[in-house]
Amino acid sequence: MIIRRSALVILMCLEIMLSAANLALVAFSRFRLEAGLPDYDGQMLVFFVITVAAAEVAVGLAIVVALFRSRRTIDVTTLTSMSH
Amino acid sequence: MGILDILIILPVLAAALIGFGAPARVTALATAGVNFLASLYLFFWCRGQVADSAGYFFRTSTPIAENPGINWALGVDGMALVLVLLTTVVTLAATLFTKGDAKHARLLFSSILLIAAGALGAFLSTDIFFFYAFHELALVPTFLGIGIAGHGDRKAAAWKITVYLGVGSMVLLIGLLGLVLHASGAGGVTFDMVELMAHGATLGGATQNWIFAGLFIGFGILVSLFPFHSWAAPAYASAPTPIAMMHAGVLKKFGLYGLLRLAVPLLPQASQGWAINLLLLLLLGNILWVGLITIAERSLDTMLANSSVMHMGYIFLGVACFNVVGSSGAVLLMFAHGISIALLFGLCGKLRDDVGTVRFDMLGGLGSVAPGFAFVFGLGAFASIGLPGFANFAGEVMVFLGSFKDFGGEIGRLQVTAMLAVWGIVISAVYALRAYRNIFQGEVSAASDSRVITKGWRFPSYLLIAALLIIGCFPNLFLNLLPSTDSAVPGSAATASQTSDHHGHDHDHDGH
Amino acid sequence: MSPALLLLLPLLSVVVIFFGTKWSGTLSALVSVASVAGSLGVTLALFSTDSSMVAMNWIALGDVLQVDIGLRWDRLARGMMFVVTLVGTLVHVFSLAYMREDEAKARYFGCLSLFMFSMTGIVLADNLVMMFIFWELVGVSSYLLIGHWFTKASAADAAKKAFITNRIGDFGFLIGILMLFGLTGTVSFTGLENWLAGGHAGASAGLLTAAALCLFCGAVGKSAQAPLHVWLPDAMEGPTPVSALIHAATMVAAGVFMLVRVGFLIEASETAGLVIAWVGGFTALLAALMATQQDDIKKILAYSTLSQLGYMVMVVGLGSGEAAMFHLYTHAFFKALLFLGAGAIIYACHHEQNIWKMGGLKTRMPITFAAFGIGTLALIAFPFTSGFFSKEAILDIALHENKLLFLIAAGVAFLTAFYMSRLLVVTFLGAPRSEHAGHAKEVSVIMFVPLLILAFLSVVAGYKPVAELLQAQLPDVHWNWFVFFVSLATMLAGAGLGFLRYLDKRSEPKVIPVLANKFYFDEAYGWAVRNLQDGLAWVVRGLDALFIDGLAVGGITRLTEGVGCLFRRVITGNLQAYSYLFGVGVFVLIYFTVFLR
Amino acid sequence: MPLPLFILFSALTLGFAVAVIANRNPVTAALCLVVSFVGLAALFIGLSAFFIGIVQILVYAGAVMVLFLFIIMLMDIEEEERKHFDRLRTAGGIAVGIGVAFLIGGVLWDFDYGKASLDDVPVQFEAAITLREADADSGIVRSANATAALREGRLKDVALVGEKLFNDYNLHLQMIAVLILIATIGVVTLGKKDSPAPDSGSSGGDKASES
Amino acid sequence: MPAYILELIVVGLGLILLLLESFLPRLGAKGLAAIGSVGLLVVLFLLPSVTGAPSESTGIIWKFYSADSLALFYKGLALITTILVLMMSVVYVPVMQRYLGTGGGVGEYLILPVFTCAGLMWMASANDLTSIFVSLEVVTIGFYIMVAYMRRNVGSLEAGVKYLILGAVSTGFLVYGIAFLFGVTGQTNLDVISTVLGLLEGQDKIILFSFALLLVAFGFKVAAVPFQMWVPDVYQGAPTPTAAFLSVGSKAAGFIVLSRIVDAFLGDHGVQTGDGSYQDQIQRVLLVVAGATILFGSLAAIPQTNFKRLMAYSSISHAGFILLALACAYPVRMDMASGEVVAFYLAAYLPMTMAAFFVLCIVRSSRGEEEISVLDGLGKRSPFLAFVLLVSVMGLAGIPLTVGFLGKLYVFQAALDQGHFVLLAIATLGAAAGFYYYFKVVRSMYWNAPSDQDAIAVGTGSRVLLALLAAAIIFLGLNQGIILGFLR
Repeated sequence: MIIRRSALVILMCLEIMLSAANLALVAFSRFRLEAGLPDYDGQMLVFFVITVAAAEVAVGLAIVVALFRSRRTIDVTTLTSMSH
Repeated sequence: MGILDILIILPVLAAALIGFGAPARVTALATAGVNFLASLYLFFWCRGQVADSAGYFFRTSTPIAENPGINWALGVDGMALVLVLLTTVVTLAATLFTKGDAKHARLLFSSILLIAAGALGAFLSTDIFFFYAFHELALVPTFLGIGIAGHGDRKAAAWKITVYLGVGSMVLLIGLLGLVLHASGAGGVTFDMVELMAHGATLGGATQNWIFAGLFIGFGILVSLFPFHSWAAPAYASAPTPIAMMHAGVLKKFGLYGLLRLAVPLLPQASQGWAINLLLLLLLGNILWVGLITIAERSLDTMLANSSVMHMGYIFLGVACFNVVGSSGAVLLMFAHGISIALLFGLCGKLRDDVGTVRFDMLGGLGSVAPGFAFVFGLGAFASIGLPGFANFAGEVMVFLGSFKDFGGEIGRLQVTAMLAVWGIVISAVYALRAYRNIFQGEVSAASDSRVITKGWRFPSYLLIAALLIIGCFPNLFLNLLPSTDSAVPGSAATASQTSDHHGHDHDHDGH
Repeated sequence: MSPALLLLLPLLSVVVIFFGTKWSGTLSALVSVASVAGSLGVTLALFSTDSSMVAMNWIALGDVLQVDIGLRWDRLARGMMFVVTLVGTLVHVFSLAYMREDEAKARYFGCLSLFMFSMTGIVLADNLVMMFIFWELVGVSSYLLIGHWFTKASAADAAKKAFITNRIGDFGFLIGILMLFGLTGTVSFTGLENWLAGGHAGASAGLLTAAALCLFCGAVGKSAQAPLHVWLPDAMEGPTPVSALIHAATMVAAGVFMLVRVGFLIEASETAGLVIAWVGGFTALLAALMATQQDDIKKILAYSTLSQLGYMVMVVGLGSGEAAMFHLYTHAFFKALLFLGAGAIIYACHHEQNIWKMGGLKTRMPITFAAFGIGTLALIAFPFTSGFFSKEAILDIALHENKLLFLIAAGVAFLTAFYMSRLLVVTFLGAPRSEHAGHAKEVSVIMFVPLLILAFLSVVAGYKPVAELLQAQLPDVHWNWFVFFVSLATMLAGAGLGFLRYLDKRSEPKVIPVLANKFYFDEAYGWAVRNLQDGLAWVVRGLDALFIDGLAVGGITRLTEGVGCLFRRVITGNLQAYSYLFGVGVFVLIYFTVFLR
Repeated sequence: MPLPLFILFSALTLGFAVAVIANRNPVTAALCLVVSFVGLAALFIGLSAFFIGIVQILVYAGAVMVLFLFIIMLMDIEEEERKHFDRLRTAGGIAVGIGVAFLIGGVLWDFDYGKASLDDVPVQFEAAITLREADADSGIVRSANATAALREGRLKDVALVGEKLFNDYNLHLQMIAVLILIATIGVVTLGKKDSPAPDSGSSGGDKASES
Repeated sequence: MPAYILELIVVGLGLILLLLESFLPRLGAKGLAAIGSVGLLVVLFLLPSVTGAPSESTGIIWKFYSADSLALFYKGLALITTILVLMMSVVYVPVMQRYLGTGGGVGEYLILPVFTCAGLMWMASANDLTSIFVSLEVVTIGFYIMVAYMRRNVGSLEAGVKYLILGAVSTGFLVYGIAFLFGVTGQTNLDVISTVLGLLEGQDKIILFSFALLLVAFGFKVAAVPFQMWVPDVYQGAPTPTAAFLSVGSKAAGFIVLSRIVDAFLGDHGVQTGDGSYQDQIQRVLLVVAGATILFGSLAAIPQTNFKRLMAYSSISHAGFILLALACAYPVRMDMASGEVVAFYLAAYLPMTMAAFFVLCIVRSSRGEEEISVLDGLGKRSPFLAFVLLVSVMGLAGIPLTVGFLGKLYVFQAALDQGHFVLLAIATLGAAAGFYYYFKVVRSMYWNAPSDQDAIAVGTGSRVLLALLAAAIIFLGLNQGIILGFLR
């Protein structure tokens, strides 16, 4: 995420981060038994994470598109119009 | 709505009125006059009263918030009364000195009134919260006044004074908060001074030290104690006349009042140990170091500014004696110095407006051009260097006597400091006379012979000189208001040793 | 008719002049003369009674501090008061004429009355603080009077110099008072005396000497003794009657008066007495030497006053206040006479003060010459004049107490005779050396009447009955042939030598530079003031601006500014830099929380 | 879930995740991401979270990736040219990545969760059933076939998740609904094309690109 | 009636507005804003009458939704902030027009705050990890859009991208933190977690790790030092109402959740006992972050010339002060718990910042750029605006008799109480620096000559609102009983 210059790839990396978190959640929910069954609270959160990630990507792409329209580039390093 | 409330609220209302377009000078004059009369009435009324247990003549208190206990408590005792009189007199003089059609007239008059209100509020309120708040209220118009209506490099000066006093009041806030928190005893956090005074002495040594350090440095900065004095000269040099008069004359006394009222009585152990040596050293710096700087000054206003910083040294000496003679001397000196420095700044302002310059090398021989003006300035100058017959001398001599009171034969640190401080009267004589010589005597210089000093300065100067003379010749008017016995005096060694039973309540164990 | 009236009269006249007759010179002159004459009358009326009362309580701080304006009317005060008021009246009358055409006459007479008020205050004071108050008031009034013609730069500087030197003296005086107050807890003379009598002297001898010396330091400032004498010659800038009143009879004598007032203290510590005596002696010698080479008539008289004062201080140091006071009375008369005479001469020669431009006035101004002659004789202790008796007493005491001082005293007597005769010869005998002197004519009646009265007094004052009348306590000195012989010999030798050397010489035969410009004292002090004080002040101002202003305050602002810019540079606006810093922040935070315990 | 399979799938996920970052062409990056998600879904199923595995593939691999590809096509973004391979930034990035990984490792190193592997956390079907009978009458809606499946020893994941989701977490559903509504409004407004009005600050009034 | 109904009402209001906007185009921005604020006012009045969790709390909902006094207080804050933002947006519309081109979409800009307000209210009462996450996401997504709203203004888009990417990263860390916390305790409800944490021993490392991750997420939200890089750019780029909303709304919400989490972690282990337990470590971390934030915020603000960036840095330094209050968990001598001090400071912070941004809105809409120099000679041009800005700046600087001073007073008192002297020194330095850069604004208003002479038209509505805000700053400053009353 720090390395790449294109906004799109950065969004992809974000997806990876979130899915990694999902994996951890599912793992923990599986390993913890509650009332005999795997603890579904964790999995609830996974659902919400997935929906939120989707929404985030949608909004992200919308912004990237708008950016592309007005700046012709999605290269993150050029976004330095406001400094100091 | 006691007389005390009127004293404070009236100027604020007037300032607001001026803000909204009322004729500036007339309202200001009316308010200052009413305030002056009210303070006189209060003065005579209090002389008839006997002070209640904590030394107050008259106290009102309306609670604002219960925990932490903040209440709009006003109370006046000897010391506060003297300073209230000082404030009202200087305010009246400042209003009279400012011409109605001066540039930024409205701003000047409203800031005079606001500073007066702030000072009165600070002196009268016995609640630390309002004590601090009113002082800040008084500072803001000073900054704006200097910044907008000043002259010379006013921006830089205003800038420096704002940040400097800002930091000073911040440090003071920490000290006050520490004091309130640690000294408010069982009954929950309270800002009320009288109650704090009761519990004050019982604080542990360590806590006392850092609280006293906070207060000492905070008040030191506000009063331009030696290492923190560099803001005073540029500020007063570029301040408009009324603001300089009000700030040097009145606001600077806030720090000393605070020290005498809060720091010394509440923290006897701390103020006896390391603090006293530091205080002595610093006040010597004030008198000798700043004194020498005053001699090297080349223009009247910076010289006056530095001389006011130097005279602070004497008042600190009075505080440092920790006995009734010294502290009453300090109060008297506060009053006297306030009035004399206000008079001199007023005249210096008049000089700057009419003759156009206050630099020594450009002036000369004004005595023959404006004899009356020269005479009054002479009186002011002599008063400020402590000529007997004026209140300054009465204060100074009491401070010196206080520092030598029953010193038991061997010359201690206090006595050595006092001796060096006495050399200050020579230094002040040198710079005052040198100024008088350059401006009024000798052959008439080009700048001063053409212009004639316009009128308008006579009445306020006579008012101030009369005040100085009356108190100079009859200092007892004030002295019998102040606590006269050693034990009652704030912070004297006597209080620390025996229980402060003078306050007459169930203070069971000893404070030492 | 209490002594308080003495204090009130001059104050009244000051107030009347200041408020009322400011605009008319003559009226204010009359008011001030009336007031001084009035106080003379009151002094005479109260001549016999002994009383002390408290006029007003100045500072009352419960039991801790009690300072009040008290009046003590005893033998010493009566004598001094008589001298002050008498000489005061004569000077007032004299200056009526002398200042007739001066434009600021009202202010002049106002200041004169202020001076009389403060002088009376010193004489009547019954405690040290009150004395200090009037001490400073006298300083101020002398400042105003010396600087009367303040448009003249030299007069203004002289006034400033006088006041500051006095102030240095007051510095010592105040410390003395403080020490005494610290020791004894009281400031009034009676209190001090009983404290001393109460046998505490042993306990703090060292401190007592120090206090006495400090008080003496005040006297040095006021009576212009050795180190602080530089202001007196310059004080001649003021009008001559002022010099006569202040720098001959009253103000400079105040120092001696104070020493006598606290005489009991000086006895208590003999080291202090010795120091005082030596300072007195040394001043007398120094002043006499300088007087021999001066050209300005008033400066010569000023130095002679200095040397006579040296005498008085020496005698006080040696322990006998009475001799000092006796000499003070006699000296007041003939010195005032000499000054007024000089004033008349100057007035006649159109404000010419240099003796080498005068000459041959014997014939032109016979009466002044006669009065001046009598004054000179009294000064050089011509036998059976008042000066002779008082100087005799001093020499006698000096002989008993300290041989070396006796020699110095004798030397001074010789020198006094020498320069006075030089003065007399050059001004009055020989041919007039300038046309001013040429057509000088006798002064008006108002001016030479006081001269005559003083002349009469300066002869008569020495004898016992008159002295008794003047309340002077005659020192119990018995006739001593050796002393008589020594003083006679020195007097004749000095006068003769002076007469021979200066008979009709056109200019100073032999100029001794060292003496001419006053042992370079002025230059030394000027250098000291310039370099030490102003230089140090300039350095301190520089340091202050550099360190406190620049370093401390400026430093902090620059530091915060710098850090602010540093932070600002971090935020470049580049997203990747942000995410990088974000990552580093995360790393640091986690590391800190989890691992650093 | 046998160990070799676990290793295969985790290697698959990690490898392709690194591939996403490594290669230049966004299209290939997107495809690698798809493969990584498939690996991840397999891991989920291994953890007997069947429903989530399926959703993972459907939502992530399907919808999100398609969206990415669509956007890439729309803006025909050329390959990121290798102008200058900024050493500092990549080095920094890698360093931070490794650092955080080390930290996580350090933390997890002595984090004994008590349960070595999956099989010592068997799903106790009997306990689950008994519990469900116990509070059967307490008015909580239970899905019938979920209980039936439990009896036969099968974990009917979808029903159980549904039951929990709509029983306990309905507040969050409402929130998620609002969230998605906001997202749609946002995308619509941001995505609006506007006629060629002169926009300030950007590179002049070129006509908007038609899609 | 139960508390969660409030959020539903707000969402309903949002939907109605949406419909109105599409079907009654002539209503225009002013109409929409009017209806919106009226609706929100109604909800505000309903607020006190709402009941918390019923005693028998059978309903499962109360596991996720707490309605204690603190939550209700923050809901009030959120509502007031949104109303003010709506008003501001109305004034800001002409500027928006310039950047939205003919595509329109101004209407939505007024509706989004309503939905975000619902999100904020949910956040205020979220005491369960999942509900925290979801409500946080509702708010952040709302802000992503609002920040990047002016799609034609390059600054706004840029800010949007930055905010989105860094926001997403922080959400990633949030989920990761929640995962670990869930892993350790097995619970998602904060109160249950705090009890479980008390029992666990030996797991300190993992607990601290999860707390660190959560702190990263909320550090970003609240703009604490390691994660405050985005603040200046986003505040400058985003439209002013959004910047105001961000600085007050999201910061307040971030702080309430953070204070809830810190309470959960610290449990009743208030005073720093120094026995090396993880609670001490948490407090130490908070102190360090707070100190760094105050320092950075105040020092970096000194050389600023752009008014919005100045406000950004000042919001960082204020965040530092609040973190300091948070770090002194249970002040002994004060009867106010640290949560209440935080709430009070935020309540004090609200009117001041809002007034400042509002004035900037009005000035900017007539002049264009936002440099401090735009305020030159404001004193002469429109004395009323200048006075309001003076009062708000005095409040921000903490001059006595203003509510800002009281806020700082309590923070100082709490810090003094716990004896954190180093922090006190840093706080004093921060406050003093505050004097400096706030005075710069006053200086430019009153001392510099106005660049152009035209007086600024101030609509009656905004004039009343500004007067109200200024009065609030001073009035609340005089007697703080009011805010405390609400808090109790």
